[in-house]
Amino acid sequence: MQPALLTVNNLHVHFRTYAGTVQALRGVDFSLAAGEIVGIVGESGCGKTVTASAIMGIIPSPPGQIVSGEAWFAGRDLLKLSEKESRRLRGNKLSMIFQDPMTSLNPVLTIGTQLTEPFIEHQSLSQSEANERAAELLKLVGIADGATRLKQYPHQLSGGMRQRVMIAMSLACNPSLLFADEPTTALDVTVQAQILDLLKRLNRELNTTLVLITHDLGVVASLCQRVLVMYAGQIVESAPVHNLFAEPLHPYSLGLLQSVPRPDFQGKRLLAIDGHPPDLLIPPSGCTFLPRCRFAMQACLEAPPLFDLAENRQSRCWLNHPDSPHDARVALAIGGVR
Amino acid sequence: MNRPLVEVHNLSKHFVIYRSWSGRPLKTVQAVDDVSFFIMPGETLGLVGETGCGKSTVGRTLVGLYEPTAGAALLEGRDIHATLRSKEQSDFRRRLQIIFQDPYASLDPRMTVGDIVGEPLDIHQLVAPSQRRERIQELLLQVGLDPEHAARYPHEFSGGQRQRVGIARALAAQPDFIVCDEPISALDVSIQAQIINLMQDLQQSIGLTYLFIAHDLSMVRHLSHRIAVMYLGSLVELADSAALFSEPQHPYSQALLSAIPLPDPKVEATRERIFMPGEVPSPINPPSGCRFRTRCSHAMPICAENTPQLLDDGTGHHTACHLVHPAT
Amino acid sequence: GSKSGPKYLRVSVGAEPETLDPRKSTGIPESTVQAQLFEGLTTLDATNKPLPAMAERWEISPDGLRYKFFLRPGVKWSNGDPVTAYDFEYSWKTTLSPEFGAKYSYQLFYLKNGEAYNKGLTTADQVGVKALDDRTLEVVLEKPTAYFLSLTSFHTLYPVPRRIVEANPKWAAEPKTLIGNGPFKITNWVHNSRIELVKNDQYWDAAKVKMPKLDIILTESSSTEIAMFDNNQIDMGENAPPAEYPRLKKEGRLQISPYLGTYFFAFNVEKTPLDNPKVRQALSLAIDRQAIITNVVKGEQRVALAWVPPGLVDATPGSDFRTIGGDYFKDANFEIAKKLLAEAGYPEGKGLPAIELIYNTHDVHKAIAEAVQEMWRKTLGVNVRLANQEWKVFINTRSKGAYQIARHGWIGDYADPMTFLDMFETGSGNNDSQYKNPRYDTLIRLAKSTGNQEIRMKAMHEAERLLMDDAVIAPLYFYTRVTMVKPNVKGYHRSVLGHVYFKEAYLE
Amino acid sequence: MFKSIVGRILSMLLVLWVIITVTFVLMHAIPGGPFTAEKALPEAVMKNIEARYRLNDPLPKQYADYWANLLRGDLGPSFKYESRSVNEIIAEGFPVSAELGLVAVTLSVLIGIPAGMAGALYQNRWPDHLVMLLATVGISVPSFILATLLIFCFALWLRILPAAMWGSPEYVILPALALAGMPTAFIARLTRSSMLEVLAQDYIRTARAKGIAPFTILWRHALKNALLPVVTYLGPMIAAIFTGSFVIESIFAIPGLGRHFVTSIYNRDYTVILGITVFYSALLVLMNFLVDLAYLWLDPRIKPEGED
Amino acid sequence: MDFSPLKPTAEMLQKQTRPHLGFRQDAWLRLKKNRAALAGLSIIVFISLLAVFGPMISPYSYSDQTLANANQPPSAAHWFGTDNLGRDLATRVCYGARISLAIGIVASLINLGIGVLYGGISGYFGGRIDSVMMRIVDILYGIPLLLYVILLMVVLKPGLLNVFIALGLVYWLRMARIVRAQVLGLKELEFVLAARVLGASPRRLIFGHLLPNSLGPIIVTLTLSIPEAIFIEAFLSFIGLGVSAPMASWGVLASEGVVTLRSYPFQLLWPAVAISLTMLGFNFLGDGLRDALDPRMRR
Ligand SMILES: Nc1ncnc2c1ncn2[C@@H]1O[C@H](COP(=O)(O)OP(=O)(O)OP(=O)(O)O)[C@@H](O)[C@H]1O
Ligand SMILES: Nc1ncnc2c1ncn2[C@@H]1O[C@H](COP(=O)(O)OP(=O)(O)OP(=O)(O)O)[C@@H](O)[C@H]1O
Ligand SMILES: [Mg+2]
Ligand SMILES: [Mg+2]
Repeated sequence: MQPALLTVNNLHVHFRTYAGTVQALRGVDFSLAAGEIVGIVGESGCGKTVTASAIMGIIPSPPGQIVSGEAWFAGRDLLKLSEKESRRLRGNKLSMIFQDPMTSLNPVLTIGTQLTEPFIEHQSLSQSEANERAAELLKLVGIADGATRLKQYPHQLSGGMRQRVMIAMSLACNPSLLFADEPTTALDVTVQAQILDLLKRLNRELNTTLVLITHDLGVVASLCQRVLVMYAGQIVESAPVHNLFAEPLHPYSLGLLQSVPRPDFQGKRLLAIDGHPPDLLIPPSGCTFLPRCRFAMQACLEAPPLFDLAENRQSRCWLNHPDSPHDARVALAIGGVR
Repeated sequence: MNRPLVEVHNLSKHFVIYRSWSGRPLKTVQAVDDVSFFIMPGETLGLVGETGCGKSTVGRTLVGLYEPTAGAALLEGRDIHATLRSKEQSDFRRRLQIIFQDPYASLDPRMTVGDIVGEPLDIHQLVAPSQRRERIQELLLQVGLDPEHAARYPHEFSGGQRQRVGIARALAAQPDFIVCDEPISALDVSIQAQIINLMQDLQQSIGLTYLFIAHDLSMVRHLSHRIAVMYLGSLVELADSAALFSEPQHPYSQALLSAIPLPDPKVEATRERIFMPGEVPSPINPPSGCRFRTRCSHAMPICAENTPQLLDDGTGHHTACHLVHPAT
Repeated sequence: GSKSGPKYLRVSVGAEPETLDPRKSTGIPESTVQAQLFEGLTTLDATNKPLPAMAERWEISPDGLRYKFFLRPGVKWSNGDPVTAYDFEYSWKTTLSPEFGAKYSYQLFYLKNGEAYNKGLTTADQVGVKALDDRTLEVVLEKPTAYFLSLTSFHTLYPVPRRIVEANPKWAAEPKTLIGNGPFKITNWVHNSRIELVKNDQYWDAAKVKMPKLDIILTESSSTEIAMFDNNQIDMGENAPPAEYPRLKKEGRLQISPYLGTYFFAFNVEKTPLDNPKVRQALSLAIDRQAIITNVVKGEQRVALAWVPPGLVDATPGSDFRTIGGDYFKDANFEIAKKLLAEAGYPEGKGLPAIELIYNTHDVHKAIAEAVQEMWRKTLGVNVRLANQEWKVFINTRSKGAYQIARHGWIGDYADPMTFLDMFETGSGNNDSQYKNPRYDTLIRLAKSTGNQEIRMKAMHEAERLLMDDAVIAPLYFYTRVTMVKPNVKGYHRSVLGHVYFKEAYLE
Repeated sequence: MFKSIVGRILSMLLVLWVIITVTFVLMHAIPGGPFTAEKALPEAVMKNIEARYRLNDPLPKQYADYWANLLRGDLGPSFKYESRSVNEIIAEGFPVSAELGLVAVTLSVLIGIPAGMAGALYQNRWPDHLVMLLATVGISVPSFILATLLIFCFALWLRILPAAMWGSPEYVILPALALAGMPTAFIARLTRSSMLEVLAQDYIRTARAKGIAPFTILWRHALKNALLPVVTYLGPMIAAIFTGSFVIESIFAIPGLGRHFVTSIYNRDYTVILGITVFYSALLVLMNFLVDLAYLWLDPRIKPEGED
Repeated sequence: MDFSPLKPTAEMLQKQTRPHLGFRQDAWLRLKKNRAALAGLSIIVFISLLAVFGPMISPYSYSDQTLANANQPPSAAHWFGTDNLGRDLATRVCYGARISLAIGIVASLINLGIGVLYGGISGYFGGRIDSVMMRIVDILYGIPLLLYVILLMVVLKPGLLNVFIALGLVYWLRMARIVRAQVLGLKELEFVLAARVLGASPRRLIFGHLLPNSLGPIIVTLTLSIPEAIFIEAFLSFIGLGVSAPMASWGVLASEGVVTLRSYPFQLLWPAVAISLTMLGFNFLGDGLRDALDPRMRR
């Protein structure tokens, strides 16, 4: 195990809206080793993007506000850096691929302008050098005819192309920590495979630490070493990828795994988790998953702690309490067996 | 009912990206080139293909957002574009809906989610004003959103939540035909499951018809009755979904299927993918003949000269490949 | 201005001249510049007496119809050419020619056949002006005209250099070709900005010209002028805003001189209720003129209780037409005014419909109108509505007689009461009051047809009385010329007609 | 990038034709003519003058003659200023007005846009409040008051600048400031407002994630998006300011074209009215054309005018 | 710890429902929370009250003259001093507010009613319609304003109505162009396409989507248009349109004050302060409104 590259402790992020304060993150803790590939999965709206943005220092403020927490990176707390210091890291050591490629690209600037910017900003390349590098990057992410594409505007590209442009942009300066927020949602599987290969290569060759936020458990399975499962602004389970798929220790993780369509399910209903996550304006005091949980217990009316189970295995569920009912734990374990 | 709900005849859509001073096109993107297919009522046609191959363009053309460069698209035998152009019925509009690929950009930042979802209700007066609020909440619930969210604005939502708002809006219009342009890719699997279940329920109960564009082939397979595979603006294969998955005929389809990641780390660690050599060509100057030939390991001389036609092998399995249907 | 300026005079004369060709011009800025560039047969002294200028002397026939002018020997154009009688003849005849279309051609209608020629009824050689030789000009008049001599000092009757003009019809547009015979010559003209004059060494009286250069600033804005004056960018200006008079006066930088003009309100005698002379009289008497002068116009104007302004000689030399004529009524005679209005059938203004008073837009006119409106309301209970109009619309409305009361002002063209009195002749183009009185017409005709000053003056006094008794107009004040000028500017003089002569000006 | 640049030019010519025709009709419809004066001219004299300027021709003929001359590039003689042609008046006045206008526009852009950017960057903090307060005052103080105050302060009180006239560069300062006041304020407000809109967009977050400095973000990523309304405003504004402001040129006694704009109408100087209107309209139409072109550059999603 | 099974109950899922606020209610709420906007609103209300009641309480009328008292500096008898005819400036400024505020309001209505609508339609429909509509704007821009103002003055009787008509003819051109530009940029955005697919009518698209998203420039342009209109009125009254003397708007008072600035600066000061104060009010309100109407801008 390599030393931790990033350690996040007790991260709380709130959004002040006129309707009230949205508690988007309610105590997120995790750490990343250098060169690790970690997946974050979880219900949409559970705070994956906010986690990454908070660490990147780009929470829109107002309305966003980092209420508490620390994020140690290379000996410094990212959350306490001055704007200038954190700017030097951003796009350079730290980088992020955004989820929403259309709105994340400036519609009035050409792909080229946007893609060359990190080179010019952080590596002081000339425009023509930067252009060359940008075209190379485009090729790397599988976009042909780079010279023409660089001159085009975002709206002239297909969704997948924009996404690849975003990826190319974030790779520009060979970051040591890369948040990839659903980097391949708009890509077809062949290109996705290509991109995943690219990310893997980057990880292998440059020892880039990769945080992959995704819904595609297939992608997680093919790429990640470790997985964090988030729910309602907290990390509810953390496990090496094999263990998670084999035996999830949180009912929500189980639900996720079971929702994936299988060949033998063709035409039948998928196993969805009923109900919806809690309103983060007024999060419930107990376990946030309780209303949707098959295994609900009286104890769940109280918020469960994060149980440290084995090396790299944690779960925020009372079922992991030594005193919890055995049959429920078995049911959870069986449910996890595919 | 044997008549297709949607028919597409030789549809092409080219975008001009550079023009001369006199307005003459200098550079065009052949986003969609001579595509034909049909969809029966109550059917789901999956549309898959490489990114940038023109899937969204097909979808957007079908709902009238783009005027086709050539060819036509019909809804119940009526030319969609001619009808829309005639400003005839807004009802015709209502029947054709699309779920946009890009969730955020397609939501008006100044409208609450409730109003966004309620907009089709208002436009087509689908519910009595007294019922409006209830209906909105019902729709939000259906797509797995908290009805409380109706008072919030799009920017306050996560990517997946936004996507669901878009879905709720499309459903609110009570359409006959929905183009689903990657409706679920931004959603986590459990919500994906919810949405897919919802789509299937609706199809069963009110006979909705879908054009389902997605990259997640297992989802496509799960939902679609037939699947069309596109490559660089043209259809290369169209078959029943079982048939396509069990015996893909076109080399591109084969490569595509082999690349599906599976949610199982053990399998993932060992599997083989079909490797496609060469570079992805650009639709700005596509290769002659078969457009896939530059990356096809079976390419033959004829592939550069003749454009293969999409031909039926007799079982309803259409393929456009000289290997499968040797030119005579 | 404590800072001293340059050694020449910088003076603002108003707007950009329309033209510097003396035959064509009509306005004050033009004639002011021309008065430095040109010189007529005569020139007016401070008391408006014609003095010899280009003409060394002249002979007048006993019937007053024939004049013979003898040009001063050696007078030259600024380019050195001699000024000849032929230049005068040419100049006057072109001015009269119909094709030339000069606006002030009527200033030469006194010449025999002048009007007929201008109307195209006869030819140029029939016109009563002829150069007998280089130095002798013979002029024949249509009718005896007592003030003809003083007319020859007017810019329309200046000579133009025939040789130059015939060669280049646009001669007056360019400083290079604009040749004159006055004390100064033009060296530069930046349109809408400035005109530069320098001393003309060819001028016959050059010895008296002390100013090496005149910088004439062109601006129509009074606030610009006062700012430039206060900022020591000009030494003299004609258009200070009245609000600044008290201050300038206190600083000793204000000069007030008489000006041949009357400010008045014209009543439209054809419109009810102004067709009733009593109403008009009442209105006229209800104005407190002195209050307006002291508080609004502030230029030490004289209360006008008659029509013809002071400054014009009567029959006997040295006498003044105004002094002899006297005042016709009393200023601010409120009691009589009320009585008259009651007699007219509107006691305390009751039953009198609202009357409209129009004026052209200008802050002074507006203030006067507002003040008068309030006076009429207060003393007579008359309800007056004010309406302002853009200048040419206003003139149009007024001359068509489409008004009830209109602000008016009249500046004399020449130094004789006739320049005021013939205005109210029936059918006169300037009779905006639509006044028609056969007796008045007879008197004017009589005065115009005789050279006998006694008869003339008597007829004109009589006519003025008629005008005043009928209260065709309500005179307000006699104009003055208010100049802001630095105390060190000396030696210039101005005529009652408003022209300034810088010939002998100097800086102390 | 236009469907037809030729079509656009034709439509611009059509616009000019309409403007000329309407102006021609209007100016003959209003009371008073070029030779209406306080002292009415005798009828015969008036006739001679009208004959000399061909004002006695029937209006349609005058109109036709005007066009015949216009097509030859001849705008005719001035009625008011003897022996000066409208061509000369424009040729002399325009360079002066344009020089002043250029300085004023440059000032208002160079001050207004950065001020607006500062306002947006420091939204609701003191630089923003300061900028907006100044801008509000700037908007509510029209040029003639500003001009008077400037003269008062710099010429009469401090005595460091001339109060009026035209010539060396120091004469440009006050009128340019007076002229620039209102546009600067307006541009600052427009910039701030659209900038704020842009700063709320996702792509600004992307730029921040790239580690771009706030100012660079504003400059490179936000400005172009925010410039649309500013450019729209600038088009007609430049046409108007370059052809001169009546108020400013009168107050500062500047020999520009602007003074003729209004005085020619007061004078009923028909040819000058038409000539200046033609000149100004041509410039205006051209500027609006350039503005439309600028849209295409500012926002590539906008389709060229006339294309659908 | 009690690990006995628990059935998720309805009340566990139940949440207290907050009222569903529409866009307008929400905006109003936020406007109320915006201090600057409220300050702006209070200024405007204050000035309006002065306009309505000021002349009533004042011991002088706007036309009462005391010539001997002309040009008095501010004093106890005349708080704002007197003008060149000895009229009470305070009363005249209050009275002028009636005219100038009316002008401001009408100018805003014209800008909103004609300009915004015209620009919205032109930008939305684009193509040929846009070309024609914009060429009409060019034409109106090109014809000298003064000409038709003089014509109006001749044709109509003087009065405030004519000022409104004169403004109505041309006083929306800039707004139209600015709105059009905004709409041109917006209409290609996906959310507009989305509404189109829903079958939204052009009216709905323009009023429901395009214009609300152009609010920033609209409000800024509007707040500029008000003082400009106030001074245009002064210019029009110079030509002879507008209210007749001795009534005077702020614009007229200010124009007259400029002339006497040297000797009686207070005569310019008061109308100028009144105008600036009003503008400050409108600007605060405008900015507050803009912020309130943009959900993304909070606090
Ligand atoms: N600007 C904001 N104002 C208010 N609430 C916000 C804002 N941004 C995010 N949120 C809330 O924060 C929560 C977390 O959002 P986040 O974007 O991190 O979700 P996510 O896990 O990335 O989901 P997805 O997978 O759908 O992208 C959501 O419930 C969202 O409503
Ligand atoms: N408005 C446009 N102008 C120019 N080119 C365009 C435009 N829209 C799309 N294109 C081009 O058309 C091609 C097809 O785009 P389309 O969006 O249909 O792809 P797609 O199949 O939906 O891809 P993805 O899966 O990545 O969304 C691409 O090459 C794209 O660059
Ligand atoms: Mg997210
Ligand atoms: Mg797509």
